[in-house]
Amino acid sequence: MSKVSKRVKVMSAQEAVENLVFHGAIIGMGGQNVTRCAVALAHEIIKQGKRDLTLTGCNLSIHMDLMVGAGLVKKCEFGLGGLGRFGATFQFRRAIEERRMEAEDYDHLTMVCRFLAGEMGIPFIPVRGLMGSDILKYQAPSTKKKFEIINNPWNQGEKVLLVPAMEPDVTIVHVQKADEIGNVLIQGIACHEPELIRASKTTIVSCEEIVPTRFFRTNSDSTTVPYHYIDAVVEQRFGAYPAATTGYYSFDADHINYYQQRSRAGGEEYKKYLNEYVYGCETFDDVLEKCGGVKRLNHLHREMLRLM
Amino acid sequence: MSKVSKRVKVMSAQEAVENLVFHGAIIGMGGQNVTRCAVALAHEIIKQGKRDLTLTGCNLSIHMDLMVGAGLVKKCEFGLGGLGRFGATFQFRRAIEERRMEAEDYDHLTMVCRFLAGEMGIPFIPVRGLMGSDILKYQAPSTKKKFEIINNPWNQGEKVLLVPAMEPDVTIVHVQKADEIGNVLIQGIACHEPELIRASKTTIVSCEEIVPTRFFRTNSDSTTVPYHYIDAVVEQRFGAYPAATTGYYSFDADHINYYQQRSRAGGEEYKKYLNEYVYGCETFDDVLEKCGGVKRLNHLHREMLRLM
Amino acid sequence: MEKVYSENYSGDELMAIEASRFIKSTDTVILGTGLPMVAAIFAQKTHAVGVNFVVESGSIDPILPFAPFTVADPIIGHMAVRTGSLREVLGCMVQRGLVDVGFLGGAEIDQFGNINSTCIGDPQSPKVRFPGSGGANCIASCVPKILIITEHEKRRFPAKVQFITSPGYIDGPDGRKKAGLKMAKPDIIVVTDLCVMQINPDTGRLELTKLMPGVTIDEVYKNTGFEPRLRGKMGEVELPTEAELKILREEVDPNHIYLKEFSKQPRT
Amino acid sequence: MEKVYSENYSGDELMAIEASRFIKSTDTVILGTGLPMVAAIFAQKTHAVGVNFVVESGSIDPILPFAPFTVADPIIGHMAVRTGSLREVLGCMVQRGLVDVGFLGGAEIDQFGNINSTCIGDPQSPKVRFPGSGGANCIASCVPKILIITEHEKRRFPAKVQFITSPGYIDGPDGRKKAGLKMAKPDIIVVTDLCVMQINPDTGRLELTKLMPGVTIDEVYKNTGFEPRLRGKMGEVELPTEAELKILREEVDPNHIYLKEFSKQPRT
Repeated sequence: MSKVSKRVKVMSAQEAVENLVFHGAIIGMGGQNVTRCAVALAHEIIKQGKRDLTLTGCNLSIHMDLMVGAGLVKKCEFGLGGLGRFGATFQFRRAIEERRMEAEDYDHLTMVCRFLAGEMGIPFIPVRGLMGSDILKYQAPSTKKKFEIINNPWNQGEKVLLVPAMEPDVTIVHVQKADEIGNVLIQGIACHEPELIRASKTTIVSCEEIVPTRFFRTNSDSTTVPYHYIDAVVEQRFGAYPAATTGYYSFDADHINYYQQRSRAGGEEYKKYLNEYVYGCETFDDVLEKCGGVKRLNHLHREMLRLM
Repeated sequence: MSKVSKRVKVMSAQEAVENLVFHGAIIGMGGQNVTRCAVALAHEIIKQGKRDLTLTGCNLSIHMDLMVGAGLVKKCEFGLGGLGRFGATFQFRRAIEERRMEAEDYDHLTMVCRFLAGEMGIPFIPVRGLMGSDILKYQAPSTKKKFEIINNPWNQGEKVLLVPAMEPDVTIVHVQKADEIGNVLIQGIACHEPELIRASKTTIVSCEEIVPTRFFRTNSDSTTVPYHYIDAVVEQRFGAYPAATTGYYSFDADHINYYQQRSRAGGEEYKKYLNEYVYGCETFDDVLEKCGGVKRLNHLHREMLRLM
Repeated sequence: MEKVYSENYSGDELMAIEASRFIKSTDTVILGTGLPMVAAIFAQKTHAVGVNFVVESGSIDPILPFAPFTVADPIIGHMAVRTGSLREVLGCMVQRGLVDVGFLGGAEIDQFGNINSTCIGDPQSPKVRFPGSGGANCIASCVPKILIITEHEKRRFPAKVQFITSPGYIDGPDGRKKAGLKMAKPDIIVVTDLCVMQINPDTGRLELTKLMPGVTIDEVYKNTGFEPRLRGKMGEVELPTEAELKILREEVDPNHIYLKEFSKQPRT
Repeated sequence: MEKVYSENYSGDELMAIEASRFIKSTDTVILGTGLPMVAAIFAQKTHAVGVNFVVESGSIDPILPFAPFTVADPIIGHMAVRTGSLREVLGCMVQRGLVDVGFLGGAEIDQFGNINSTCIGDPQSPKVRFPGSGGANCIASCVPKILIITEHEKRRFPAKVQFITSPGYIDGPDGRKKAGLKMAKPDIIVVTDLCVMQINPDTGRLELTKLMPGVTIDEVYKNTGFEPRLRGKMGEVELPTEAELKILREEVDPNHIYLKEFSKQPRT
């Protein structure tokens, strides 16, 4: 991973995905549920038709569902796939039920521990979950070795579960602030992303704002991850839409519900959604325009500020 | 460790040490070299004569040396014992050479990984160091099992070193800010302390300032550790003296050199230092007064601000 | 102040209130989406003012003015003492043993308190696929007191779940110990719209401990896929007070995210 | 600009400058206290402006106006892009494989590049106890290029160190691999006041590659406890330029923390 890390990494989503995402890649998924999902970057991966992907993260959400719905995903390795109160991620659910996609279930703690092992450069890590559950009993056909149980060398007779490090090929995350060399600030709940980013071989970050490096150098206690881990910085305001970005805008419940209707209906209905909102939009700004434009975005922005 | 965590924990150093430190305890040592050493708390432990202690941390420094010099320490388990450019920690060095104290050597990475395992509630963790070194060949007589080497279940033939979790009984740290229930802010380099504090069964924190809880609730991305891990909050300005506290005051090179002279001389010379600067001072404010009082402290404060 | 009980409540409302009664003021509680969130915030606003919440997404001791939409809703970090990461909460608190109470839910709950939130049918090509564990397995594995709030339907309470996502007592009193779980004997409490069931650590099975007002033991048995033993003389769940319902409706879930607006239809 | 070489330098000054020449502008370097700090900051102020530093105490890419007192001196966080923790630097960067160059030092260095910074004599009751590893072992284990700056004395260069604190090639070309170290063939470069020695990965031994100006091979051998093989035709370390010395003295270590003030006594 030794790379020339201190250089300007600002580029378009198109360039970033062209340069870094490849067919068959393991994609680390930032974002959870309705917060900071890397939707703009997921759209770009779909438009470029990067296929045979494995998606990994904790709560795989709408950006996962879009990529699954576009037929690009062969496997998910995760803690949970779903949209909480908005219901199931229907593309995900159906792809598993119809055996078009493998699901490798873990839980959130185990996944974040796998990223922790990845970021620390160690091959595996013990975790105190999963024992006695059927999550250990079943594994996806393509998984080589899901876990190992050993005796605790410091307490004979105690069984300890080991899980392997996970180092995604390319991680996509959406954050509040980044600078042009790739320093990253996540505001509010950070979920599994500090570990995920540092565990990944490469990372594309989309951000609400590109700020001067000076911002990080004068707030260095707050920097979430330094530039060494980042390979591309994409400036995309509202890049998590229809999910929320803490401090910037709330999630768009109406659009998520609309997506869920189309996704639940499936078939042509879903294709129409993809055609209209993904393939049919040259840029993510066009998506935002189509979803209600300035008025809608200003509303979501006010909604967020009202909460702060 | 389930404790009633949300309560006012402010007390004097004397109360905190009386309540929480016991003979034979494993003491987690915050601070490193000349930064944020928990000197005021170490003084109090010495004055109360808590004995048969095991000290553990990464860079054990002047506060360790004082406790060793006072004859209270039976073992150190650490990454390094020393004062860098100020020279050896002579009490430490002599106590080992004269076989009055056990030394269990690890390195900084291994120690922080042991605290990481402790804070994560897992019994051990792999680490990619120490292999091939004599640190593995020797262990202190009282150590039961220093490490284990197993085959990597995911890569047969690869040997992986495991080290056991370390959960100190009582950790002492000095920080910039805390509130009355124990939320903690470390400013600047945090060294091994986030992991150390969370790994410890109890923690006493001394701080430069007690701030309202509101401070943490409105800067919640920056909080170093939340109150759940803290058992006592001691307000002590200049509590790291003669070490530095980032943002507050620089280290006092003159006093450290003076200490080193006394310590190197040893015997009566060293006893005189302890009598004058530790046993002979009722409070840590008295120590500060004796070391130059307001003039000296203001100077160190200006020295720090000049650097910022 | 005199308690003025009310009969004008919905099943969901009393479930949330009853669940909240198992939370103590000194507890650290890990929140889950749905009625658990309602129950926990209600507890904090009534009898357990000292309770503090942690949330898997990284929020530690937030002040929640009302029940947020999900555990990853940005409001979940509101006035927290720390907005950190999933590792800090599930790793350094839940796994570390600092959390006292956890909430779980699922598609199936069996007599051993095992929960299925993964799938019905063969996991490789399931008949129905659910979201999966999320933080649930880790909470089930490590937290000493588990609260489950769920509607009481027969298919939700089979003798044995089709997939153990979150272990209860697995297959009996020593099931967890045999499986290698350090937290060998957690308390498990199930609150439904018909009754309250609690695990007996000596048998590893759920027992019927209380009935919801007006519900009979027969009704419970008819709607359960196993036969929970009765624990002592059957008690009845205490009715909510008018003051409690007011707090629940106006402060805890004013936007009716989780609780439908109550209308005085007779409960069916 | 024409290079104007100077002969008015101290041994320490040229050691620092020569070591700095092994640092590239694209490198991430983990700093150590002492001459390593001087060498690294000098590199950044001269030929390697893009180089970035990380420090074990948690500072990532600080802007160091001058050489700080120790790696835990508060100034070490000056204008860093991140002031984090030891775990982030030694765990998530060094152990993770993101650091290109590390500096080490010690009481003894042997022909295999092994370093002793622990003790002389029996570790249980040593004749002399040193500080121990600190971050050194982890750097020696994981970083692909190791720079060592040290005075050249016979007792510092034994054939075999009394205690391997930081492994070089241990006992030969496959020593690291046999011991289980993933980074099996690091580059190790020793800069002394007499010469430069570099590891030959095929033999696992230090070889003499360059001499300091005016020093003979004989002098090196006389002051070394083993006989380093010569690598090709013996080169001479390039003299410092006047401009370099000015930067070193006025910008890198203006307070003479590490370098004594130079006075024009003839070097002995």
